[in-house]
Amino acid sequence: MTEPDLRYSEVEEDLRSSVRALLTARAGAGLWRELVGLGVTSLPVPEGLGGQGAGYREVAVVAEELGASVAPVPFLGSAVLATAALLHAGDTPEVRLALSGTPVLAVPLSSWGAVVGVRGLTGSIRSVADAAAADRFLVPADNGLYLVEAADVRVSPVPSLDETRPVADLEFSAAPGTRLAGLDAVRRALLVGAGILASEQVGVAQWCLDTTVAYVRQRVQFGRPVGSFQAVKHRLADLWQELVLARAAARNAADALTTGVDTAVAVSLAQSLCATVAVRAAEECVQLHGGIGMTWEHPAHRYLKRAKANEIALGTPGMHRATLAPLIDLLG
Amino acid sequence: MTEPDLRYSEVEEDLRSSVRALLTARAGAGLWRELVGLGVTSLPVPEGLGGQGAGYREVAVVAEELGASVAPVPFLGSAVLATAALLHAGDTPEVRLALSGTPVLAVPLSSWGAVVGVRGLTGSIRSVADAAAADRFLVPADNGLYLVEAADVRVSPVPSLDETRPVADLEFSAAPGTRLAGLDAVRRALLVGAGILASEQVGVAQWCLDTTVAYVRQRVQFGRPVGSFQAVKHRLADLWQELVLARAAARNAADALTTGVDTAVAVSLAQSLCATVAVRAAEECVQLHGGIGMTWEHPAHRYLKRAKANEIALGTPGMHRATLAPLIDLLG
Amino acid sequence: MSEWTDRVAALVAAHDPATTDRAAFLRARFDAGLAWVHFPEGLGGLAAPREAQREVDAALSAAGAPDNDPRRIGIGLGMAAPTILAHGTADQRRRFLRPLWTGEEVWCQLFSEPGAGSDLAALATRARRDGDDWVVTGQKVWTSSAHNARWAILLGRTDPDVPKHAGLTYFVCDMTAPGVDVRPLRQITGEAEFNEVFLSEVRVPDTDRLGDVGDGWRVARTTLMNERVAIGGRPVPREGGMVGVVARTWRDNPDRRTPDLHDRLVALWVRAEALRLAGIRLRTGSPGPEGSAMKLAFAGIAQALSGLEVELLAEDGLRYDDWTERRPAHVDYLGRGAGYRYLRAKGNSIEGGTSEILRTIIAERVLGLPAEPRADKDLPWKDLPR
Amino acid sequence: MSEWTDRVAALVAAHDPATTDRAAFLRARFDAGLAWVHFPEGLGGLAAPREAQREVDAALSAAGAPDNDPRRIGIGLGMAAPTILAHGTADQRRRFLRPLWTGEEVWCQLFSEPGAGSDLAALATRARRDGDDWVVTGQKVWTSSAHNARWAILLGRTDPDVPKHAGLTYFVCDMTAPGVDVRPLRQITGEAEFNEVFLSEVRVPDTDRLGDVGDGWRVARTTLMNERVAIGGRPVPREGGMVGVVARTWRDNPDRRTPDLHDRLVALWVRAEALRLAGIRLRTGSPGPEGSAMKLAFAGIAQALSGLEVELLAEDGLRYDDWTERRPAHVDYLGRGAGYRYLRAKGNSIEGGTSEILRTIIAERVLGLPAEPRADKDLPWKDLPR
Repeated sequence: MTEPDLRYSEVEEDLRSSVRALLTARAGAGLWRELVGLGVTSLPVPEGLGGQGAGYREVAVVAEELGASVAPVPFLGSAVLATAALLHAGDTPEVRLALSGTPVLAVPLSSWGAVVGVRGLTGSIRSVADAAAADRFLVPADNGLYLVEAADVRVSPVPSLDETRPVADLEFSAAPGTRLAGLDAVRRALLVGAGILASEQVGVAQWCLDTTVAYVRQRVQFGRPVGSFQAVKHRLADLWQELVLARAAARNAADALTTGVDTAVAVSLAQSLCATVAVRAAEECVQLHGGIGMTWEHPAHRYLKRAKANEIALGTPGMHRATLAPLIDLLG
Repeated sequence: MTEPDLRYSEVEEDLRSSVRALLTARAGAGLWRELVGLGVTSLPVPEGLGGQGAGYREVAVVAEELGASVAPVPFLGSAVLATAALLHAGDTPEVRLALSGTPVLAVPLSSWGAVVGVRGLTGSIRSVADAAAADRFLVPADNGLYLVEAADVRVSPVPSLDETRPVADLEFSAAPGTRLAGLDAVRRALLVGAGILASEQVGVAQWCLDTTVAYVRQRVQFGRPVGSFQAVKHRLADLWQELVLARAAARNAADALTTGVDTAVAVSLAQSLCATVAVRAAEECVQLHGGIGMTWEHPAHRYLKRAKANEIALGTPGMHRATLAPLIDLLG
Repeated sequence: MSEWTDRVAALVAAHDPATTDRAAFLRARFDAGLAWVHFPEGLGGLAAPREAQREVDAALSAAGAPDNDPRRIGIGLGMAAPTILAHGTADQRRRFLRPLWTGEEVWCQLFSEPGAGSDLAALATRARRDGDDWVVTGQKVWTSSAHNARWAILLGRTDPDVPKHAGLTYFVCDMTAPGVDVRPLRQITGEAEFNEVFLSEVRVPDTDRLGDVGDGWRVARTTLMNERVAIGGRPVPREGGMVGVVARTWRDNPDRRTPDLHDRLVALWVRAEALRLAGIRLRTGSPGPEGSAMKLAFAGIAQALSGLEVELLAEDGLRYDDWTERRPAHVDYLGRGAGYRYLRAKGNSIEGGTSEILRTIIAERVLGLPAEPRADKDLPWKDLPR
Repeated sequence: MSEWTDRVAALVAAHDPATTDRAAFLRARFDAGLAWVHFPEGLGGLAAPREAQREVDAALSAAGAPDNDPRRIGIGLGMAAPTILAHGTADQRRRFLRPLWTGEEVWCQLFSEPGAGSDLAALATRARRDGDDWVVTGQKVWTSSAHNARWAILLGRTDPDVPKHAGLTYFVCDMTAPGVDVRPLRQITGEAEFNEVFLSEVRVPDTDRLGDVGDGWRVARTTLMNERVAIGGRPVPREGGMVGVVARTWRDNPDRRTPDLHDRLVALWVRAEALRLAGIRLRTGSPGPEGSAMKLAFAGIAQALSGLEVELLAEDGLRYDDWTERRPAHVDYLGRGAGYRYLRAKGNSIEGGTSEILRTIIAERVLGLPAEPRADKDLPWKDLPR
């Protein structure tokens, strides 16, 4: 086995800088349009299909930055999940049409493993991420993946634990749709989504660590910076060490999605680790901020909610360990 | 449900003091005889059978003290496991005979749940605790529990992880034996053993915590007692907190063995917790002693080995959680 | 049967709960010394052993008597009252304790500040003497009930030129006084359980000072000790609290179970039950230092359990019950959803002493480990780094 | 093909490995500058980039050349050599480096003391000047290879009247000198991997001093830096090391598996593989501070895995392979039993920098958190509390 390349390339670092600059300058409604304009929402789409012809390594870098800013954009539901499903479906006019808009994959965000489709495009799907932003849905039905216009779907937003990635319930009553591919396209999308989500989780964790470090450096109690207390230092050192492992695993997943080598192992490996690290980082962030971290005013809670929702999204760490076990010949 | 009495009674504290005094004064070969003479090896045996007519709460206090000194005496194999099996068998001349000596229960020390007997008293049983001290063995065979003279068993001591509680392999070739009871006596013995072992584990953990606290108070590095460093303080505070929970669970198990109320839950609850706390305390003891804790000369390693062997003995914490789940209506 | 049931019978005979106004009944109960029997006579008690209260309460409850809604007035009962009893003048005790106990006057606590959380003694709210009054200016935070409260217990800095613990004085502050501005403080749950309280030149008469000038830290220790005693003090049935909620979610969702969650849930059930058993030891034994272990363990278990519940709920865990900014009278772990429980439990390791502070207390007071070298104890407060 | 294979070919042509005496071949290799190519010419190298070594080693191995058994002389190669190169005189480099590299002279390290572990700079071994010699008295500990060693690198205190870091001097000590007493130190595994070394009035000529008097701490930093670089530096295949051993035990024992152990094993497999991947990032990227994370994570994973293996083995976990007091040349994780692995792995978080020290290093040097207030840096060593 040759060693994977787990560094960030110069191109990837440039991409990170542009995304970060945009995220710093912009917030609110226009952000998604700007990201589309920058091309970062179509990175893995071949140039021939109107995309950037880059790969999942680059998508992962964008996901990291979006995680670090918990940006409320439909990147995961559309640019990751739906795009992966469409690229698997092959080059058809419907696929091209969908890629030109903001399609969203209509599965519960918690999906991993088995996907149960709606029967004859009648029925409901709960807790779909980014649904409110969709112009079209990719809908798993009993015999394949269908393209359905958003206008033909009843979308009911629900209060979401993570308001920066709201979920909604979808209802279909004999909705008109075009079959794009088999359900294997959905499985591929979930695999890609879980692999990319690991990088988002690394971004969330890194923000939490950085923000906490900055806070405890300046917060004084008992006449000393809180960050000079050894118990605090050691906890943050442990967290940083976890993040070193998580980042390696997330980079490895992004690389494996690109090369196709050992992908299933790499993705579940990364999800087993990164989801937990992000939650832990966010929980430490709230705790070590003390009271201020419990307020709505401080941004920490948005990261906590994103991290916790991400822990459920696209398979919990426990589910990914269960997926991994037979792949690495460690049967229960 | 009325609340159990989880304090140490005055009688129990007096018992603790005598055992502790003996353990401090005595070591080596004579210790077991002295313990027998003190009556602490026959506490749960009715006076009519030559015992003290006390209960398992008192046995647990002795186990705590023996744990705190990792005394190399056959208390668990004989005074706990074998005695519990014999008391279950009822009052017969053979039982009286066995109770007058140092009988040992012939099961692998790791046993929990199913007990597979030797067939017709021919075969072998591995990793039996305290076997070298036995004058008679209580041997599970396919149709019941048999009393076998030690002279009729081939006892092969093996190097043991915990040299303070050595294990040995037993071999039987059509050994002569007397049937004492059904195999339910063995199950009862394992239940009692696991419940009492929890108190031993509390004793091990308490010694490790006390010894570590004493060491870090006097060990100076960087011009300060190591115990003044906050990370060390917080870890020891966490360990102490774990020990508070473990002691409550161990006392509850000892009380339940005495009252017969909710015994199976109480025992597996205690074993789920106490085994882990003892290992953690012993590991912290070695770590916070630094280099000296890694030496043969320092006593810490004996506690580490006892704690680790105890984690396997009479069911691992994971096995006890699996036992507990259906009893508390938390099915997997 | 006993002296206590006799006394209750006499009270109920004189003031039939079925026909007596609630406040009037509670005042009568106070005057009969059956409010808190361990308090002195004339102050709602009979100087009796604290244990007798359980029998009194049971008998009153059996007789259909109203209670004083203790959850609504927890700060008054749990913190203000013991402090007033211990450090108040005879006038102050007479004035404050009766309406406090009956619930006619709600109390809140003005201690914590944005810059003084764990390090409470570093607080900056200034109290200047002006004739017979003190003039108080500063910002307090994490004040529950402030919007309903008639009175507050308040710690202020009366002398910035001495070390921090020495320059504090303890006051009772009238929450209706000019200059008191209460603003809701929204939390990560969406609720505003607490308030920020801004004090601008609030005049507090010197007669509302509790204890000596400069002796505020000692008085405050009475308050804080009573805060900590309250935790882990009540008998709880098995599966009481968070573990019961999560166990029910588990039982109700057989299709969502995984081996990973199963082992973790049983392990947490074990810890929760052991904590309950440790609580029994704590209550039946000598009071000892186990109390701080209880709070520390409680926070960790509640946080792990509520986190597990969100994971278990999967697609439902992605949802939240209600983001409305409400002002609840108390924390409603059982009535709200899993997401709320998860978020609210994060406060368990911060409020009432952070888990970090508790670990330090355990290490020093229980284990006898040496304190860290400290530079902030002897410097004048005004010279401390901030 | 390349300059390097040409040089190897020339060496092998002149000294046929099949017929040349091993030591003679190694000396010839050293003289050809192919020992460590990044060292200067004349000292076993050619002042070439360090990366070229891999090609040289591969070509020599292909030609059937003997190696210098680097595991046996690890302390010489990894710690003494870079220090002698950086701080030694021309004479010292010439005298020591050649037999060090060929393995004709084994080295050991006399740094740690019973009273100076993590706080190495507090060491007490005294070195007094006496004419052209230094007279050294003290006790060193955790010295591997001391019983085979010809030389030691030694830190001694030459001035107790200045702060601890300033009073140290670095020496080369002749292990055959009178007054050097090496005693095996038995460990919890039963083995005696290490030694205690008692030094009584050992005379060290001033010509064997490395660096200036009082500059020992700076010289020692070179040694310690090279010790830490060595950890996590080699490429490892998936399931290399402890995780592979435990995974094989798992695969060989299907009847002993439980859901609890399964989930924990997979979780640890994940951590071990992530650590391996982090090692790849570390090696291919800039050297950065990730190295200390590697050692910290390595210790934790090795300890958890070896603990799990003992649990998995159940009745076999209660046994031990061999308690004989042996003096092994190196740690044999793979050849020994599960109990040995469990016990020996406890040392991973102590030796070569405790995990506590590593966390502090990470917190301060990587995260930029403030150091704790310290009183021991500026006091004269003799006045420090002990």
